[in-house]
Amino acid sequence: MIKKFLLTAVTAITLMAALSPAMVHADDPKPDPGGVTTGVASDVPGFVVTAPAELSDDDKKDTNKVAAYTDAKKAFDDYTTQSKTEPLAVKLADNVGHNRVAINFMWTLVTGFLVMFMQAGFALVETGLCRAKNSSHTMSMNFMIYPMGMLGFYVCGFAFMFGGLGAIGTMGGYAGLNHEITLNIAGHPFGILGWKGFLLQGAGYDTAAFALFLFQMVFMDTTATIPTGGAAERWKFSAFMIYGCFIGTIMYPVFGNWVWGGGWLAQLGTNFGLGHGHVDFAGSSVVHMQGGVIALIFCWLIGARHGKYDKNGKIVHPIMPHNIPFVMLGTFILAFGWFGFNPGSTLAGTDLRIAVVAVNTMIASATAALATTLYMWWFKTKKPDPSMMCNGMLAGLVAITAPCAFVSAGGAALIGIIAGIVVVESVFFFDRIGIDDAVGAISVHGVNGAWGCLSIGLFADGTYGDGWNGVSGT
Amino acid sequence: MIKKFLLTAVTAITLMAALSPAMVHADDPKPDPGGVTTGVASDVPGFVVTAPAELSDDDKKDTNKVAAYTDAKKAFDDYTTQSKTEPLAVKLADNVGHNRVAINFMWTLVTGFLVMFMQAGFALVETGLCRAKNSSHTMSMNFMIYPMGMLGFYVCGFAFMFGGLGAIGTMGGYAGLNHEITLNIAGHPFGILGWKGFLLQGAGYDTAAFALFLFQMVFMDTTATIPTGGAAERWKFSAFMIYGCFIGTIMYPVFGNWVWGGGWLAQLGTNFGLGHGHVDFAGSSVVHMQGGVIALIFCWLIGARHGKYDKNGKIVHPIMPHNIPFVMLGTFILAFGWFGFNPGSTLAGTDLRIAVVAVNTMIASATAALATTLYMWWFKTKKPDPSMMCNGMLAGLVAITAPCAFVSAGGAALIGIIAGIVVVESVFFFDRIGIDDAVGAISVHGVNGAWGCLSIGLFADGTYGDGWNGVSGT
Amino acid sequence: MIKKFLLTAVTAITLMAALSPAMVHADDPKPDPGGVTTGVASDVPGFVVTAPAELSDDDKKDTNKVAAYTDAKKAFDDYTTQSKTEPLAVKLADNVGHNRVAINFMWTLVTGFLVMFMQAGFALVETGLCRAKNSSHTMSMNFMIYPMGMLGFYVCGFAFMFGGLGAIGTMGGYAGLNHEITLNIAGHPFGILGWKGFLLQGAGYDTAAFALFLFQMVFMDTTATIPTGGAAERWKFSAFMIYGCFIGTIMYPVFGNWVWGGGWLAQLGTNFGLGHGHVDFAGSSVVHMQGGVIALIFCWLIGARHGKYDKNGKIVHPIMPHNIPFVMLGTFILAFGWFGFNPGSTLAGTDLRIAVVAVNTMIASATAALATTLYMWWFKTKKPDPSMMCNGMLAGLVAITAPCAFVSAGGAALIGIIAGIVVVESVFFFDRIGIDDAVGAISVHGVNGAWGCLSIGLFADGTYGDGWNGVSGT
Amino acid sequence: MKKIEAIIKPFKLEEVKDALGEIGIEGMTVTEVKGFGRQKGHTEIYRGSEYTVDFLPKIKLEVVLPNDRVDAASAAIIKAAKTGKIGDGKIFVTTVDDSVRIRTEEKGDKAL
Amino acid sequence: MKKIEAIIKPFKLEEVKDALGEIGIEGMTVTEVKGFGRQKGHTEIYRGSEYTVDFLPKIKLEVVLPNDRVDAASAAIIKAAKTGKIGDGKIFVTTVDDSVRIRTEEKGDKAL
Amino acid sequence: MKKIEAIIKPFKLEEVKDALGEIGIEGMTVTEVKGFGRQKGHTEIYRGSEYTVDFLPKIKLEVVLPNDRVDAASAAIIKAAKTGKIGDGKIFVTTVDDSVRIRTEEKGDKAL
Ligand SMILES: Nc1ncnc2c1ncn2[C@@H]1O[C@H](COP(=O)(O)OP(=O)(O)O)[C@@H](O)[C@H]1O
Ligand SMILES: Nc1ncnc2c1ncn2[C@@H]1O[C@H](COP(=O)(O)OP(=O)(O)O)[C@@H](O)[C@H]1O
Ligand SMILES: Nc1ncnc2c1ncn2[C@@H]1O[C@H](COP(=O)(O)OP(=O)(O)O)[C@@H](O)[C@H]1O
Repeated sequence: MIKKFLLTAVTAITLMAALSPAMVHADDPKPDPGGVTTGVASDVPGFVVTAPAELSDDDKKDTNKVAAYTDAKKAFDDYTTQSKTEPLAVKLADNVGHNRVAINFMWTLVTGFLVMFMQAGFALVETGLCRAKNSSHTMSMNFMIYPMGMLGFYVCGFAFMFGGLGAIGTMGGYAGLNHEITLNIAGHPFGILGWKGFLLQGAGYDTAAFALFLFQMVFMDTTATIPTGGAAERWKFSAFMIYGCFIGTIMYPVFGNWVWGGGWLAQLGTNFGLGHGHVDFAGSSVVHMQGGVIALIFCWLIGARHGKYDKNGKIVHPIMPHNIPFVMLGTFILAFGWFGFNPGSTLAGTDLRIAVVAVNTMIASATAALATTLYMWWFKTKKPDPSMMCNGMLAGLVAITAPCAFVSAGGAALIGIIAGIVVVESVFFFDRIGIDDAVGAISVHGVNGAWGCLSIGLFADGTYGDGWNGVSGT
Repeated sequence: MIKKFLLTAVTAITLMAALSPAMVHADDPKPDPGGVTTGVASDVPGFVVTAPAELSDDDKKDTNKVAAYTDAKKAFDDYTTQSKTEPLAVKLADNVGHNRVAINFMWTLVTGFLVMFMQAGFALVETGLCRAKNSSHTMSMNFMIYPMGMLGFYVCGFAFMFGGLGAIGTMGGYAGLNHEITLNIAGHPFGILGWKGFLLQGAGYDTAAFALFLFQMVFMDTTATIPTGGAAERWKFSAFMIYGCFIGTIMYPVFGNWVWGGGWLAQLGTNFGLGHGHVDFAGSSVVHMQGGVIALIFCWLIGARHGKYDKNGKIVHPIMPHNIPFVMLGTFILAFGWFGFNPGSTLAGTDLRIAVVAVNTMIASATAALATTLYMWWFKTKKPDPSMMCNGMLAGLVAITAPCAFVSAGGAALIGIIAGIVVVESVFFFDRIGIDDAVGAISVHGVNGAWGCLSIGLFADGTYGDGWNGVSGT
Repeated sequence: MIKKFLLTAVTAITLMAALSPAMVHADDPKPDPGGVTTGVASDVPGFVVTAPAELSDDDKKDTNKVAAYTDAKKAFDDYTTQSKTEPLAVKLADNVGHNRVAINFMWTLVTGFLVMFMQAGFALVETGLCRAKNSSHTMSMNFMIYPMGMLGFYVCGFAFMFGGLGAIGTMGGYAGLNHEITLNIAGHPFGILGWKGFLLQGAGYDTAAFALFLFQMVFMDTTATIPTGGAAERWKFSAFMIYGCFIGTIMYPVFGNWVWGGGWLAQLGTNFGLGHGHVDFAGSSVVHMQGGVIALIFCWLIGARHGKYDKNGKIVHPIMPHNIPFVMLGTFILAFGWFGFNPGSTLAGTDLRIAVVAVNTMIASATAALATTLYMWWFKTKKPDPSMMCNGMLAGLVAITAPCAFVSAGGAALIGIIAGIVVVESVFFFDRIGIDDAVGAISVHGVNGAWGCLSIGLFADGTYGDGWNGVSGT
Repeated sequence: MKKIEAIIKPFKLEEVKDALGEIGIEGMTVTEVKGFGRQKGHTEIYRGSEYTVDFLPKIKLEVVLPNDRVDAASAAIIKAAKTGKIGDGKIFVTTVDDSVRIRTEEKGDKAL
Repeated sequence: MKKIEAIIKPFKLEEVKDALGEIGIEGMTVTEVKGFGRQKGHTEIYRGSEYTVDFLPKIKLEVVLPNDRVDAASAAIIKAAKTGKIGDGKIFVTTVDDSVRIRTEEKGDKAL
Repeated sequence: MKKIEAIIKPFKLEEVKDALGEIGIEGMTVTEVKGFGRQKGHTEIYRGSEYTVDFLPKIKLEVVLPNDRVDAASAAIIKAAKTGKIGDGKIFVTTVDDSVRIRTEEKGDKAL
């Protein structure tokens, strides 16, 4: 009983905090909850020319700094005079900027909706691959992880992950989320955790921050859903609810901050000259590898399902899927959602590379599915295996997630083929060593997530990615 | 047999009317079916300065009216001279306006598509919660309500509801739908019914009017589908077809006109100074409460399903759902579609508040689902109940529909929690008093629709909504 | 065994080719893989005035040609001087152009995603209408056709179909795909096949080309999936895989090139003055009729399923659907995807006719579904037949696909009614003559595809379509 | 010992079970079967072609009980299962040589 | 009275029903069962691990009829159900002490 | 010839089949049934209203075998199927007058 009162008390307090309008420090950039001031002339790339920062005394000694300063100054003055003679153009620029930001908002939101729909895909794949008697349990786990993960992310996960993100470039440049806890080790800043925007209040109550919240939240939920597949059919519902509280609050946001929130993994490039640091366009590592690893640990800890292995670890009864149409409908929904997952990660409809990203995602999924089917059919079990076809397509999608914006269609095709073969070997491997993964989550998300990260280095063709993680050059 | 000839005759006449190109009165604004003239410079907010209306003689005596007139006149003259010196800017403004209107069109259409997909969600939830032997019947009812409702709305429903809407602000300002039948009671105009745009002809044959038609039609279909859930498993198909004819033609449009079509409920603010009048951002009252009430009446009239209650009204055999995965897939599709339902109601992709609306919708659905699950688990039946989890999430979505644009994330969370608990109590209440609601439609849509309307007053935080229903101030 | 080595060798070579960065001929327009240079001032309709082409000597004799030239020259000079005085406006125009192209990109991609999702719809409809024992087989066929078709299209299908397309007008005007193999018969050019952009390399590696690839690829997959429905339950999986290799590489692209790729069917208008030549807005003929005819041939060749007909061809056991909810969920997904199919074919979010196209699609699907239901109910079998309701709605959707942009709402309604009745008669007809079509694919897609093409001539109301296939006037 | 095999209409199962409960018979085994008899199936139409549904869902109830209880039991079943419309079903009585309760290995009447 | 219990291959049901119909036997009860016998199951492979499917779907047909009709009925069943391949099934004949038609409470042969 | 009808708990089927296999009994027929006996069902709650689930899933195993094999077979079944908890099930032995193997029309014990 105490457990209940404890929890009702905690909820009451958080809600009090949620409702009280936290104030915004004077010097912080003003958030725009009504969406009225976001999207102005400064969002029009290359239009507004800002005055250059004043040179400090010793800067003045450096001739090329001085030359750069004068050029910038002259450009600024020309712009100011010209904008006086073209008041209508300047007024129009605000609307052009607003249109551009509106396009980026719409792209981020629509792709965010698509990624949210992937929850239904995961639920169907997992339920289809398990036994009928557990279909309610598996569906309910997949159903509840969505609200649980979201609320964890809403209360503190978002603040931890993006508290110190800085300006949200593509959506009006709002820079209110500017507080990152950083350790100084050997003279280099190591970003550990963000610390702003709790309960989406104060600095968090801004349309751009909300759009970012929606997009990043559905990414977090993808990670949260993967382990429910791996460890399906043997997870007590109450234990699952506890897991649900931690994935959204701590587990995902901390690692997420390091890679996407400006944390030390992203700073590797600027700190130690390691190229762009840890590059992950749409989350092979942050989302899928993390989900796969969590699934691995759960499957290992909980152990295999009764009846699958005999005493000495040989598979006696493979546990059969109860509904192949569910599995394939789920995979189609995931492939459909993935069009939101990868292209959406530009957070910008105006970045026309989205077309290349979408096609790369599609091609990799196709070559992976075909590779898995043929590999199983000809080399492994002499028969096409419907469930492996789905695992193959998902493996391709996971693998292309990190490199999708940096590779050409040919690269994407090759990444898919290798992913398709890797997933088959790894499913067999985990089965052999006795780790009972109900849906192949460890192989599809974990192993192929890793392969996705590796493949960036191998296949990036330099047509995109300039200035990634603050390092110029592709 | 006569019934058949009668109906074929009626269809023939309507089709004759549908094909004959109705003429447009000379003084009416010209519709733009080809989408060529919609979206011009005047759609760029704050760019074109129009000449102020000439002052009438007695106006001229009022000094500040005169002052206002002269300022406006001066601004207009400056604009005209300046536009001569900046012809390119003015030419560009047309395109910026067209881009802005295109963004709004795309947002309205894409969100409209998402809301249309909710039909599949409703069908799955209702079929899953009913018995297998009735799955074909329930699915077919949900399937046929979509075309029936649409055709009713196409023939006359749209004209009744939006005949007198006036200018469609966000999509090119087309104001051809300008005929509202108004009663003058005690000096105040009471809008009762629109009377223009029948069969989407004449003034109705305009791209903006078509976009509005699509969006409002899928809203009407949501209302039409709710009663098929409530009164499932005991509704003769032919009787259902008759209901289908009336929901789209009369029942929904009349009430819809009063709230959204500029009818007397919207005019309460301007007429009697009651704030903004009846405010309902995305339709808690218009869509959900109406659907819930119709479901209540049907369940009451038709009575309970055999075997559920014994003579003295005690539940003997609760009728069990036959397919929980269907119910949860359906709920996910509804949550996915709801991202079109609420954010879409801005009819404008350029209104950046859509991000806040989307996140509020998500948060309310999460807190409601969690509140229902924990409330059932700890206080009511000591066990998590999958079907109630879905009802909880849907209750949260319904409740947030009206206040979604006016509240902060904290407010949305609280609205969700209360909705989650209210839905449980009301399901139990209706079961106790003998009204057999197969899917909990009355509790989810009716009761929570009402709660949604109430919550606007309680939680609105004034960051949005200026000038709603023609009343300034938030 | 040789079969395997053969294939692994072929894949290795194609991948080598795919990876090697094909060079682009100097004089060809430069592709823009990074999406940086696409979308500039020239994309703002009516803004940039280009210098007129120099008159050849004999042109100079033609007075009106000379007059036209001087006007164009004057306009060009005015524009050049004016753009010097309005540098900011000109700079802004680049961004306005980029916004416009970004809107078109986003529309093409989002509608492309919706069409991709139709694969799940087809899979569900076909699996639901067949027997449970074949559900895995039917789903797997529908699942694998997506990757197989895509890879065929990627390797050479796209190059054959759009190799000679010329400028992609709405998405930045990239004109790199400019090589069409043309036969000169009786002085008129007959476009037969495109020959550029193999493996999306060289001239193909451009964001606009990739966006076009995605959109056209999912169209091709729709054609590829139709025969798997018609000839379901009797198609050996390996034979199906071979079919999969040819549909994407040869069968679809060749016919597609003739209609949409600038081939001879499209040139009928310019060559022989036959109006606009073969007009097909969204693919009633290219996609659906082709799919239906392939399904007809397969059903005919393979013959009927055992037990359905007795010796003398009378239907003894109609093979019953095993899952009506699947069929209806699939039809809803198809109707949802169709909103991407028709409105998407404008390849331009800025073409506001998309609202009219979407509503026409919806209305036709509604009237068709209703017409089929009532026709079956009253005149044919005296009972509403769930599977025919779905076939009715799909028939309406297929029929409206070609005329959707050229007709008014009334026209769409009528096209739908006729489609609804035609589909019933044709299902009965094919059953009678002994062609066993498992899902009614021949009637829905083949017969109604043809009716869609015919209906353009009958119902086009001239509000749209100026300049189609290079012929002015609607 | 005797075994009563009753073929009844599915919606009657509840009533028959209660009727047997009232005369102290607690154990029975139930199987879903398809019956074919004078109660003809009905013809259905699917997409224009007719087909007959001739096997109707029925429930087979098997109760093993001591000889002296047979008449009481079959009377109870008949009273509960009878609707007077065709297709109410049949009762067959067969002899059981021996019976064993697996849990306790008790034999004969004690095993029921 | 005698009861014939025939275990046959599922796709033979239609033919056996017609064969019995021709010799005037209208009533029968059918159950879906799983058979295990000399016709071995087959091994399947799912994601790389093998498993045997040893229970094969069969149909159990029960017909109660007067003693003099038994031989004719079993001959008809055999003729219709025989494919000559292993797993065709079995026919068992047992004695039925009494039978009652629930609708009319007729007893004995009249009840069939 | 005799027929053993054993009602057992579903998850015991594998063990019982192996046990019979060990004493050379290869052929059997299995049916999914619902049992009702001293092992009471349990009450469930759905959306606040309670209902009892009283029929429990069981498996009915039918083996026809020569008279001299009956005791060995039932002993084997009991040993494999016994859990000691209530609801382990029953074994009923009935006489079979005749049996025929459809494939070869062999009669009597040879047909088993
Ligand atoms: N000879 C029989 N042997 C076994 N079962 C029978 C026999 N005759 C009828 N049945 C079963 O009894 C059910 C009812 O019998 P039927 O002849 O249709 O109605 P009634 O017994 O009321 O005349 C049938 O559906 C069938 O399952
Ligand atoms: N001893 C038995 N008791 C009951 N059913 C049996 C017995 N032997 C076989 N059967 C049933 O008969 C079916 C066919 O028998 P099987 O031995 O496989 O082939 P055949 O009878 O042609 O040799 C089995 O699948 C099983 O259902
Ligand atoms: N008299 C009976 N006739 C037929 N089947 C019976 C009879 N009694 C019990 N059974 C079957 O045996 C199963 C177990 O019997 P039950 O009384 O529950 O436990 P136990 O036999 O261990 O006391 C029941 O579920 C039912 O299927």
